[in-house]
Amino acid sequence: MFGLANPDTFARVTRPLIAPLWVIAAGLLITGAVWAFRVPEDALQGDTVRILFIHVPAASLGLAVYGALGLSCLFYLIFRHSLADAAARAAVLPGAAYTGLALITGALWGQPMWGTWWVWDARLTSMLVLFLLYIAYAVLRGAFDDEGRAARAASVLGLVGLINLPIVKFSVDWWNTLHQPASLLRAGGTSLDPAYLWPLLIMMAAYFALFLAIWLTTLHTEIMRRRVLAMRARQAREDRHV
Amino acid sequence: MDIESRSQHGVRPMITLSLKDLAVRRGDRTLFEGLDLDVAPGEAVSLTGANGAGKSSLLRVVAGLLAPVAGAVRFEEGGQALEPAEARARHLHLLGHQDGFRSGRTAADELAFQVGWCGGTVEAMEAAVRRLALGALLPLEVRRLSAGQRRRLALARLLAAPRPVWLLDEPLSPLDSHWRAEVGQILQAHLEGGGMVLAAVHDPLPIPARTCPVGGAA
Amino acid sequence: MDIESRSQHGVRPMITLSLKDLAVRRGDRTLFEGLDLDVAPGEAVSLTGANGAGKSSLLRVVAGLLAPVAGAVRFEEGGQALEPAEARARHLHLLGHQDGFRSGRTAADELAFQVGWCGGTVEAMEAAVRRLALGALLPLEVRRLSAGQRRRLALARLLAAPRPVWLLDEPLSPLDSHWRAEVGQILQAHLEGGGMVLAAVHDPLPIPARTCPVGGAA
Amino acid sequence: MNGAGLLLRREMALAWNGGGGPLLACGFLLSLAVIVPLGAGPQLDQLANLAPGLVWLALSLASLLTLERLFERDFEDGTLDLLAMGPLADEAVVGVKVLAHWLTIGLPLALMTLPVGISLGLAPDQLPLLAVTAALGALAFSFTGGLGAALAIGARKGGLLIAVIVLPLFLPPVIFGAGALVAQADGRSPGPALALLAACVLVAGVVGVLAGAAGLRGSRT
Amino acid sequence: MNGAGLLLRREMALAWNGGGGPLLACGFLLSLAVIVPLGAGPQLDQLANLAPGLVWLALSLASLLTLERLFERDFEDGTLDLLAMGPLADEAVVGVKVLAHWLTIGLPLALMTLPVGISLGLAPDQLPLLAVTAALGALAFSFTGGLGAALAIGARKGGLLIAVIVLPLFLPPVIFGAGALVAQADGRSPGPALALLAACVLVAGVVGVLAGAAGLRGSRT
Ligand code: HEM
Ligand SMILES: Nc1ncnc2c1ncn2[C@@H]1O[C@H](COP(=O)(O)OP(=O)(O)OP(=O)(O)O)[C@@H](O)[C@H]1O
Ligand SMILES: Nc1ncnc2c1ncn2[C@@H]1O[C@H](COP(=O)(O)OP(=O)(O)OP(=O)(O)O)[C@@H](O)[C@H]1O
Ligand SMILES: [Mg+2]
Ligand SMILES: [Mg+2]
Repeated sequence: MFGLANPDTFARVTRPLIAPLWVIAAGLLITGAVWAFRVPEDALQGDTVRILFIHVPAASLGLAVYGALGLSCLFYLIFRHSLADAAARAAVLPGAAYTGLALITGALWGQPMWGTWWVWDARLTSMLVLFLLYIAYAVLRGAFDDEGRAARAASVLGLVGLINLPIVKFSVDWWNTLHQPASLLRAGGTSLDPAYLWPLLIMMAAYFALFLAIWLTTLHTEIMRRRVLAMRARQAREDRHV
Repeated sequence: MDIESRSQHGVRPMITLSLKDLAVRRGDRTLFEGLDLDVAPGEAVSLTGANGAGKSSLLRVVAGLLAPVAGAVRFEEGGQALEPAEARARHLHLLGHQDGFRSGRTAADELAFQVGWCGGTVEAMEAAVRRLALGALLPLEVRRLSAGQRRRLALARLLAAPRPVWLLDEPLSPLDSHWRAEVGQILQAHLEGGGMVLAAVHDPLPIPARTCPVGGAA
Repeated sequence: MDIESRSQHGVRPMITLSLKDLAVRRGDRTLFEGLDLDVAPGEAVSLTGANGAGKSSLLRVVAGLLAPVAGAVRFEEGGQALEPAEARARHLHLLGHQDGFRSGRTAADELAFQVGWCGGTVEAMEAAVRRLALGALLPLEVRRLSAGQRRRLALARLLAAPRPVWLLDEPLSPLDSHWRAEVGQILQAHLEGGGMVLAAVHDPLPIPARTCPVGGAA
Repeated sequence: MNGAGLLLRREMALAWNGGGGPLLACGFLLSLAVIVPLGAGPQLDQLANLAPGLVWLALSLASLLTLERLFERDFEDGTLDLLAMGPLADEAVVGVKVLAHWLTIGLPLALMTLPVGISLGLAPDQLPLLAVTAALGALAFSFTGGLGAALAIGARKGGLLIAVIVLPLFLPPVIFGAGALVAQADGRSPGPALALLAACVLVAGVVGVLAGAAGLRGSRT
Repeated sequence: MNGAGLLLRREMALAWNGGGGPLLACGFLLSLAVIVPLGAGPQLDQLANLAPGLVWLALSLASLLTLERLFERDFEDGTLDLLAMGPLADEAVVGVKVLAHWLTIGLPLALMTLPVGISLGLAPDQLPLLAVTAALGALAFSFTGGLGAALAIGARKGGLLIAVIVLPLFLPPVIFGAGALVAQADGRSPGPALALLAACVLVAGVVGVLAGAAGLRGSRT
């Protein structure tokens, strides 16, 4: 496990995974999307039920990716390992995109279902907070010209943001809100109709694979960039010595 | 000075300081590497070197305000290593270019805060004010003080809150010849009380001091 | 240097400066009275005096940033008196402790603004950067510069925007010995080009200079 | 006086004599009380629905506006170095500075919400709740603000950065604070919202102090 | 580049990179656009009556908040001395700094009033008038704010002083600016109010620059 903390080992082990991941993500996305269009209309929700297949995986992955970001930050703060910082940074874009997608599709769904785009209840607010936290992390990470300082400050914020995750997750149980309570992942097994469950699970897997593909690709680019910088620095030192 | 009175307004704890194989980096430049230095009670060391060599950075490292990339700073009291945070909070004074005075407040307010913060007593502060002839300046806003007056105000903290290790960044440069001599005497008295002085300088100190060259050229 | 090339990157207008019966007061204290001083092109004057004597204040009076309570500052160009505001805007450089650099901006940005504001050209600025070996420092934020590096950055303005009268407040104190000598040469060249230097100092300037004692003791 | 007392006194003196922050912030709140009803004209009673949200919005902004300088000046003039060499740990330094901010800005602002509430047509029996929640909320704002200001020390675009960091953390107290008032107005118990607000304050306190101290340490480079 | 251009560029760069003032101020305005209608809920049409007053209040506050430091930093770090030794007279220095403030803060804020106006339910045909009056008003605010900031240089309680000096001067533009919108909404001609607003800008410009320069000169002691 800790062998992977070496950037070179990490690059070597994960390199072969990247291309397959992109292919898997694309395949799952297409399968899931086609399937989602062929499920029967819901008795209550009609056609809008199809938003489910975009909304739920986006929301779940938005949360999960922040978890990965927060843990990377923790890892960075403990071990001061720059790979952890890079991992956190690489999670921002997909995470924020998923969260933003969940917010938008949720609002679109809310209009027909609840008669309003938005309410300030616990689930929706905490999800908005999650989105803003992604942005805050990214802005803070870019706000210093000293890399170490930027990484440290941003990691502290990323870690602080972890508090928000259980709030988003359990907001529907702790407070009565307009939002649907958990039906998929809950004590006592799922309560979702299998007709919806399977395409949903496939979409989940697709979003997850897509995230992994983006994450690893970004990390690899970053490792390469650092190698080039290090090489240039070495070159400059040697030039000075001769 | 007998030990009794020294514990009152002098420097009691006999601290030694040792820097081992220190390397300091700023941005992507290593300022210096492999710096070793031991300072015993009663010793003064002048840090010399070109502009940008890393003298001020070294003082910040010793003060624990900047982390070295290699090596360590050790404080010992009676053979026993002190916690760095403890040493910083109780045994060090750092006097840099940025003296922490808020320019819009009066010298009296600022000095009282600094002395109190560093654990000095009101009596010691009054003695320091007399020693450094600051009386007439106390009601002025700090921004109105001349460069030398402001430096004297900053030095008053060191006198009023006795701590053994003084880290000074070009302490004498804005002072006139009279006050250079006076501050020289103050430094001398500090050393005689078992204190230590580590000073980044471009001109020699007016007291006997070892020289420690820092870094290469800028 | 012939007159042609001097007009390009040297000091052209032959300005003389005379202070007549000057009295300066700060707060309710008169710092000095009856100060007379004439400075001709090519002359350097060191202002000496105790801390708080009024050297920095005198420089501000000459720069027109502080009004004297009595007496006058006169600039003459070819026997003709110049408007004080005109002289200030075109013929003077003041380099004080507060150098007008914003600590969070890069040295390059700040220097470019200061030089442009004082009427210097980009080429002259580049020459000044080379002369003062600032190239590697330009991308850094000003707050990261060492004390001596920052002073060199401030001096670059004087080189890049040629003006005859240089008012300097302790210009050499943060510089190392190498740069003290270099800046001495720069001052010398400025004088040879018909410029004038009025410098408040505690240590003698590295160029031949008349001494003008200011005020009494603090 | 001990270190904490000294620092608290200094911070409060600086707040009052330095930037005029408290009065500016209060004036900001008060002007809301004057101008919004003027604009509303005769429909003042409908304004009351807006009142909780408006007051809380104004309160959070007023707190935010005074935060930029919480550490920045100290960083620039070397005070942070001095503070590091004194008796208090970084956590305590952050705590005391935040407390001073609350005492000089938060509490006056909380008081100021009363006239604002009245002029926005809030029912008089809501005012005690408004005062309590505002005081609590301002404390949460000060803590989170301290966190943001400490993390942003020495950064480019300091003020904006603090706003971006702090915005997500400001949302929960605003929601619960306004929520308590709305609940009371609707005849429900404000208790749950109040409890959540208190929880926000607690979490903000712990996290703000710890993360703020980490920010302080990080600024030493 | 000439002196005025240089100074303008520097001021604008500082505004954008230094404090993040513009974005903070715009965010402040925008948050109003988001939160007030949310709070109002279904009574959105009644909100339209409030809209002119609210928008102008927000505009004036957002301008004021960014003014405190217009000269203070320059004073402290010696930039004002440098500025005095350059090609521009004090009046021009004040004028350029105020102009930069308007360009970096006033104009973006004026633009920002459009979404705010829309979300507050202002009629779409009022938007052009809103944009024009807001831009004019922001200019008046910048001038009066510059005056206050210059007079307060180096004074203790600087911010407070500025607010006290400047707040009453902020009122006329607010009244005429909101008045123009109200007049248009009522089917009357906004012309007179607009003319008065323009007069305010002119007076603020002349007085602001002259008194501001006097403030600069006064700071040199
Ligand atoms: C902007 C508004 C909305 C936001 C921010 C939002 C956010 C979320 C979040 C965070 C989850 C949890 C995902 C997880 O636990 O892994 C979720 C799940 C879900 N949302 Fe939404 N949502 C919104 C609107 C809606 C609407 C309008 C509906 C439909 C009426 C809806 C239906 C669902 C469903 C069915 C789930 C899955 C619950 C489960 O099985 O655990 N959401 N949403
Ligand atoms: N973030 C940074 N990136 C790059 N270089 C930096 C950074 N911070 C500081 N430096 C450089 O590190 C060096 C620090 O110098 P320091 O202030 O310790 O020098 P010094 O020996 O005290 O010089 P002086 O005699 O001029 O005071 C300078 O060359 C400075 O430019
Ligand atoms: N508003 C004021 N009220 C009273 N005294 C003042 C005021 N402003 C300045 N002073 C005093 O005027 C004197 C100004 O000194 P100035 O800075 O000119 O001295 P200097 O000769 O440059 O000294 P140094 O060698 O220390 O730089 C100082 O004694 C200062 O305390
Ligand atoms: Mg130094
Ligand atoms: Mg002086």
